[in-house]
Amino acid sequence: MESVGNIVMYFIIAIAIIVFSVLTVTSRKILRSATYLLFVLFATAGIYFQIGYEFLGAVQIAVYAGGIMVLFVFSILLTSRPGNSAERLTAHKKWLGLTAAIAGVGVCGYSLLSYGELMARNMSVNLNVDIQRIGEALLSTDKWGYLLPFEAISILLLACIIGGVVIARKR
Amino acid sequence: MIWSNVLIYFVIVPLLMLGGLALSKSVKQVRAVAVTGATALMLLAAYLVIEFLSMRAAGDVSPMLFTDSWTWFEPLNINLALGVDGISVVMIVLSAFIVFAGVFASWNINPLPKEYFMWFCLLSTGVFGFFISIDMFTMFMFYEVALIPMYLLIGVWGSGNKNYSAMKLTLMLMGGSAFLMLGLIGIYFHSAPEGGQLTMNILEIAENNAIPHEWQYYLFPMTFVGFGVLGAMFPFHTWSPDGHASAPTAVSMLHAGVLMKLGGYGCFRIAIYLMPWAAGELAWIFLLLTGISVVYGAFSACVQTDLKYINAYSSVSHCGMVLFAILMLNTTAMTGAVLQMLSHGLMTALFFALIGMIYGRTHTRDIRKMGGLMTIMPFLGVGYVIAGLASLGLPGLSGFVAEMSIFVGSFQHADMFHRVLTVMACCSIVITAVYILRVVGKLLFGAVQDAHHKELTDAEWHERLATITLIVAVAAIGCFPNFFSGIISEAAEPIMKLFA
Amino acid sequence: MEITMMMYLIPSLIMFGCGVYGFITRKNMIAILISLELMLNSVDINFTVFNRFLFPGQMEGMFFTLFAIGIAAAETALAIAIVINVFRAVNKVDIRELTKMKF
Amino acid sequence: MEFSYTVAVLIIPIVMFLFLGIVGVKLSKKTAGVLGTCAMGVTTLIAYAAALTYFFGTEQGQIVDGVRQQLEVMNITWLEFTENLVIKLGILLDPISAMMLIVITTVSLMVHIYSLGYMDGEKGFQRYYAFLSLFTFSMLGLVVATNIFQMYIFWELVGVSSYLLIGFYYTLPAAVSASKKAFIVTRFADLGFLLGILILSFYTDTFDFVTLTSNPGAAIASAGGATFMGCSVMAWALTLIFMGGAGKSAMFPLHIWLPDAMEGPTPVSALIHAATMVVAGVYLVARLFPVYCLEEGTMTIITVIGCVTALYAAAVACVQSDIKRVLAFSTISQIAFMITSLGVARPELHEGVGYMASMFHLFTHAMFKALLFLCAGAIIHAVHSNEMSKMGGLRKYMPICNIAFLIGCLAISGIWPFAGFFSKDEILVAAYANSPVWGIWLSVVAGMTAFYMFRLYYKIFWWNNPDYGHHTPHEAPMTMTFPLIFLSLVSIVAGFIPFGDLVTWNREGLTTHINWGVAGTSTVIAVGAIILATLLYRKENAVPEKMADSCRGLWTAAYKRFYMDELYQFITHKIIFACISRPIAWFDRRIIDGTFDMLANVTNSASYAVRKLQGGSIQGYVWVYLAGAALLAAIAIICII
Repeated sequence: MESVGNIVMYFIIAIAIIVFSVLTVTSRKILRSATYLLFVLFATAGIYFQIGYEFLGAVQIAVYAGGIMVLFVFSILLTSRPGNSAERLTAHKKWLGLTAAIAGVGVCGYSLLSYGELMARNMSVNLNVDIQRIGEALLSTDKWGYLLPFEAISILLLACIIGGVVIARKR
Repeated sequence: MIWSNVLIYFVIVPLLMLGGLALSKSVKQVRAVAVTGATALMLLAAYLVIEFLSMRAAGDVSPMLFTDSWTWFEPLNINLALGVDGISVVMIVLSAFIVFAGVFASWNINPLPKEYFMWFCLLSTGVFGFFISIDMFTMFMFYEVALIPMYLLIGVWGSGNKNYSAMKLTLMLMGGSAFLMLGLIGIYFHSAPEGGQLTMNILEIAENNAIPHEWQYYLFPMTFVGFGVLGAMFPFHTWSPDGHASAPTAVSMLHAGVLMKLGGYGCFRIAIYLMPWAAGELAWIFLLLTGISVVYGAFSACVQTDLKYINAYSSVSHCGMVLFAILMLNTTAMTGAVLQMLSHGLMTALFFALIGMIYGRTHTRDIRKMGGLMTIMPFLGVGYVIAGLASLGLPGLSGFVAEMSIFVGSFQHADMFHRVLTVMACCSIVITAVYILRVVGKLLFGAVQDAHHKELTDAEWHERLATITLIVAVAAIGCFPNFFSGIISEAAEPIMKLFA
Repeated sequence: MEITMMMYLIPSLIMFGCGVYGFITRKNMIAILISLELMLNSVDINFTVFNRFLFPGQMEGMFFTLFAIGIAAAETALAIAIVINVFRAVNKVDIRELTKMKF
Repeated sequence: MEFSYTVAVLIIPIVMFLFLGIVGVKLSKKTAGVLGTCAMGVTTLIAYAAALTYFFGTEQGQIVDGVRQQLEVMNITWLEFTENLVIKLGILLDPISAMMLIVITTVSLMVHIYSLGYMDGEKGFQRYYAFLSLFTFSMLGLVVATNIFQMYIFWELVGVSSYLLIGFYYTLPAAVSASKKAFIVTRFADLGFLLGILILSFYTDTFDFVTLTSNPGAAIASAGGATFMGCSVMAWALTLIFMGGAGKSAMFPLHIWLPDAMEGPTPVSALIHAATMVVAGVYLVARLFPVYCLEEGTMTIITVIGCVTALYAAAVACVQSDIKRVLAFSTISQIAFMITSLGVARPELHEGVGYMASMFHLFTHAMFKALLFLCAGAIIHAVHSNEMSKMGGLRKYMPICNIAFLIGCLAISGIWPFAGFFSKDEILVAAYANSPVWGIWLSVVAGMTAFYMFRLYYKIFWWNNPDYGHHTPHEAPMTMTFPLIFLSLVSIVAGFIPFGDLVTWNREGLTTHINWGVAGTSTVIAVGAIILATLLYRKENAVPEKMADSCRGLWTAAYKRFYMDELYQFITHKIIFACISRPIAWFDRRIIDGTFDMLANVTNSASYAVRKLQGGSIQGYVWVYLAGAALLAAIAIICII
C-alpha cells in the first residue's frame, strides 16, 4: 500500500505529462511548445525521483531542462521572427499524424494490456542506487561495468562539439 | 608459388600498368606506360605460345596446361584456378594483339588520357583473367571486371548518343550476367555426385559429369543465353549497334575484338563443355537463333548509313557464325568457330580502328557524306579495303579460313536440319559482299563529296602501326591457317568426342 | 491503491504518441526536434521503469537512460547547429521548402 | 619429279605483287612497269618449259601406255578440316592445266607489254602492275589446282583481282559500280560453287581432283542414291558447282556483269574478261568432266544454258554501239560455245571430241579475243572513245591495227585457215553428234558471230570518214603493236596444233579429222554472213537504220540487252533491299530494340512511381515506417489470437 502522498504525486506527474505532451505538439507558437516541453521534462524527472533513481532525475533536470532547453530557446529566438506562428495544419496532414499516433499507441497499448499480470507488478522496496555504486559501475571494467560505453560517449560528445563548431561556424 | 605460373602475369601486367598510369604525370608518361605494358603483354603471349607448343610437342596431353590452383574461399571451395588449352592460348594471343593495336589507336585520346588508359587496363585485366581461369567463380569475376569499365569508357569518351548507349549496353550485358550467374550457381550445386565435394573448377566438374539431365535442361539455356548476350545472339544483339556506334575507337576495337569473344568462349567452355547432354538436346533452338543472327545481321548491315552501325551489324552476323559453329558440336566446326573469333576479332578491330581514324578526320560517319577518300588518304583506304576483303572472306586473309572451316564442319553434320541451316548461313557470304562493297564503293571510291575533305591528311605513324599490326595478324592467319587450326582442333577434339 | 508498472507506462505511451503526432505534422524543424525529444523521453521512462520494476537489483536500464540523455544532448546540439546553419543559408526552417538538395 | 620448278610460276607473280604493292609507289612508273613485265616474261618462260616438257618430253613418265599422266608436282597441306577433307595447295600437271599455263602466261605477257604503252602516264601505274601480277598468280593457281577447294580459293582470288582491276579508275562512278556488280554477281554464283563443294565433299569425303575423276563412278555412288527435292544429290552438287562456273564464265542469266566490266582498262578486259578468267567456268567443268558426264541431267542443263547464252549474246552483240560491249557479248557467246561443247560431249560420241573441241576453242579463242581486245584498246587509245559512231575509216590511220583486227575477225568467224575454223568445226561436229538440234542452233549462232564481228570491223575501219579534228588518230607505239602482231600470228597458226593428240578427256590420243560436211556448211554460213555485213556496213548508208526501224521493238530490246539488267536492278533494289533489308532494319530498330527500350522505360516509370516514397521527407518515412510496423503488429496480433 502506497502512501497517499505518493499516489497524489503520481497523479500530478501523470496528468502533467499527458497534458503538456499534448500541448507541446498542438501549440502553434513554437516558443510555447518549448516551454511545455520543459514541463514534460520536469515531470519525467519527477517519475525518476519517484521510483528512486534520484541521480537520473538530477541528470534529467540538469542536462535536459538546463542544457537542451536553453539550446532550443536560443535557436527559436534565432530563427523565428516576432509574431511568427506555425501555419494551420491541413486536415490531411493532421489525420495522417493522428492515424499514425493512434495506431502506434493502440498497438503498444494492446501489448501492454495483454501482459496484464506482469504489468500489475509492484515496485520492490529495497533499492540501493547510491552515487558511489553508480560511479563505480560507470568506471569499472568488470561484468557490470560501463567504462567502454562511457568512453564511447565521451568521444561522441567530443565529436559533437567539434561538429557543432564546424557546422555553425561562420564562413 | 603463385609467381612461378606464367599465366598470372597476364593479370599482373595490366594491374601494374594501372599502377604506373596512376603515378604518371604527363601524357607522355601515360603513353610510355601503355606502350610498355602492351608490348610486355605481346611478348608474354609469344612466350606462352612457344612454351605451350613445346610442352605439347614434348607429349603433354593433359587437357589444360600450366594448371595451378590457390584457395580463395575455403567454405565454398572457390579457388583461383588457372590453366590454358589451345583455344585459350589463341584467345590470349588475340587479346594481346588487340590491346597492343588499341593503345596506338587511342594515342590522341581526349580528354583525360590517363583515366582513359586506366580503365582500358582494367578492361584488359578482366579479359585476360577470363581466358586464363578455369574456375567458374574466377571466370565470372573477371567477366564482370571486363564489363564494367565499358560503361565509363563509352559514357565518358564516347560520341553521339553515348549515355543511352552506355546504359543500354551495360544493362543488357548485366541482364545476361544475371542469367549466367544463376546458371553458374546451379552448376556449382550439381558439380559433384551426391555427397561429394562441390567445386567451381571446370575440369573437375567435367570429370564428375554429375549434373542431372533435368537440371541441364534449365542450366544450359541460362548459361548459353547469359554468354550469348555478349556474343550478340539474336534477339539479344541490340546493344551492339548502339554501343559500338558510341564507343571511342579503341574501345570499339577491344569490345568487338575481344569482349564479344568472351561470349563465344564462355558458351563453349561452360555451357557446352559442362552440359554436353543438354547441348545435344537443345542445340537446335539456339542454332535457329544464331542462324537467324547470321543472315539477319548481314541484311541489316545492307541498309545502314553509319559506318559503325554497318560494322556492328556485320559483327552480329559474324559472331552469330561463331555461336552457330559451336553448336554444331564437331571438331571442324568448333575449330572454325575459334578461328572465326580470332579472325573477326582482328578484322573488326581493324575496321573500327580505321573508322575511328577516318571519323577523326572527317568528323562524320555517314557514308552518304563521304566519298573518294582513297585519293585523299590512300593508306587508310587500302587498310579499309583489306579489312573489307577479310570480312567478306577473301582467301589469304583470315575470314576465309574461318568461314570455310565452319561451313565444311557444319555440313559434315549427319542431320539434314543442320545441313539446311548451314546452307542458309552460307548465303550470308553473298550479303556480306554486298554491304562491304557498298561501303567501300561509297566511302573510298567515286568523286570526293565534300570539298573540305580534300585538305585532310593520311595516317600518322601510330595509326599506321596499329593498322599494320592488325593487317599482318589477319594475313598471317589467312596464309598459314594450319598452324592455328592445329592448336585449336587439338584442344577441341577431346571435348567434341563427348558428342560423337 | 498500488502504483503498478502499467501506470507509469501509460503516460509514457501517450507521450510517445504525442511525439509521433508532432513529428509527422509539424513543419518547423525545431518543432520536429522537440517532438523527437518527447519520443526519446518516453523511451527513457520505459527503460527506467522496466529496470525498476522487473530487475530492481541491476542498473542496465538506468545506465542506458543515462547514456541516452547524454547522446540526446549531443544530438540536439548538432541538430540545432544544422538548423541554424540552414536557416542562415536559406532563411527558412520549414522543411517543406528545403528541397534544394533533393536529387 | 622433275617439274618442281613449276612452283616458280606461282611464286614469281605473288612476290611481284607484294613487292609492287608495298614499295611500288616509291619506284618510278617505268621501273615498276618494266620490272613487272620482266617478271612476267620469266614466268612465261618457266610455264612454257613446263608445259612443253609435259606435252612433248617423254623421259619423266608423263605418258604411260599412251595415256598422259596427271602429275602432282607439289601438294602441301594448307588447312586440315578432317582426316580426309584437307585443303592442299599444289600443282597438278595434266594436259588441260599445261595448256592453260601457256594460254595464261602468253596473254598475260602480251598484256603486260601492251600496258606499258597503253597505260603510260596513268595515275596508279604501279598499282596496275601489282594487280596484274596478283591476277596472274591467282589464275595460274586456279588452273594448277590439285583439289576443288584450292580451285575455290584461287577462284575467289581471281574474282577479287578482277574487282580491283575493273575498278581501277576508281574515281569514275561507272567503274566503281561495274566492279561492285562483277564481284557480287560472281560471288552469288560462287555461293553455288561453295554449296556444291560442300555437298560433293560430304558424300565423297574428298576434295581431290585425281581421286574424284579417276573413279567417277565411285564418287557418284558414294551418295548412295540420296535425293533432295526429287533430284539426286550428286546432280545438285554438280549443278551448283556449274553455277559457280556459269557465274565466272558469264553464262545466261549470270552474264550481266561482263558487259559492265568493260569499264576497266582495255588490256584488263583482254586478259581477264576475254582470255583467261572468264573461261574458268569452262575449265572447271572440264576438270570434273568424268564426273559430270555420268550425270545426264546436269549435262543437259549445261548444254541448254550454253545454247541459250550463245544465241542471246550473239543477238545482243549485233546491235551494240560500244565496241567493247560488242566484244564482251561476243566473248559471252564464244564461251557459251565452249560450255555447250562440254555439255554435248560424251565419251562414246567420237571418243569425246566435244571435250577436246571445247579446250581447243578455249585456246584459240583466248588468242584471237585477246587480239581483238588489244586492237580495240589501240583504237580507243587513238580515238578516245568507245562509241562506234565516233569512229570510221580508221584503216588509213592505223594499218597494223586494221590487219590485226581483220585477222581476229576472220578467226572468230571460222574462216580457213585461221584458228577459229578448226576449233569451231570440232565443236559443231560434237554438237551434231549429240543431236542435230544443237548442231543447227550453233551453226546459226556461228553465222551471227561472223555478221556482228564484220559489222564491228566495217563500222570501225570503213563506214564513213568523220572529221577527227586536231586529234588525228595514229598508229599505237611499238609496245602496243608488238603484242598485236604476235597474237595475229598465233591466231593464224594455232589451228594447226594437233590438239587431239594433246588434250582429250581421257588423256589418250585422239585422231581428229576435219568433217568437211560440217565445216563446209559452217564456212558457207560464215561467208554468207560476212558478205551480208559487207553489203550493209562497208560504206555509210541508211539501210541498217531502216532495218532497225522496221523492227524497232526487237532492236531496242536487243540494244537494252533484253532488259536483263533492269530485271536484276529490280530484284536487288526493289525486292532484296526494299523488301528484305529495310524491313529487317526497321524490325531491328523498332521491334527488337523497342522491346528492350520498353523494358527500360517500364522500369523507369515504375521507379518514378515509387520515388515519392523516398522523397527525402523524414516525416513521410516515419509515417510509412509506423504504418508498416502497426500493420505487422496487427498481423502478428491477429495471428496470435
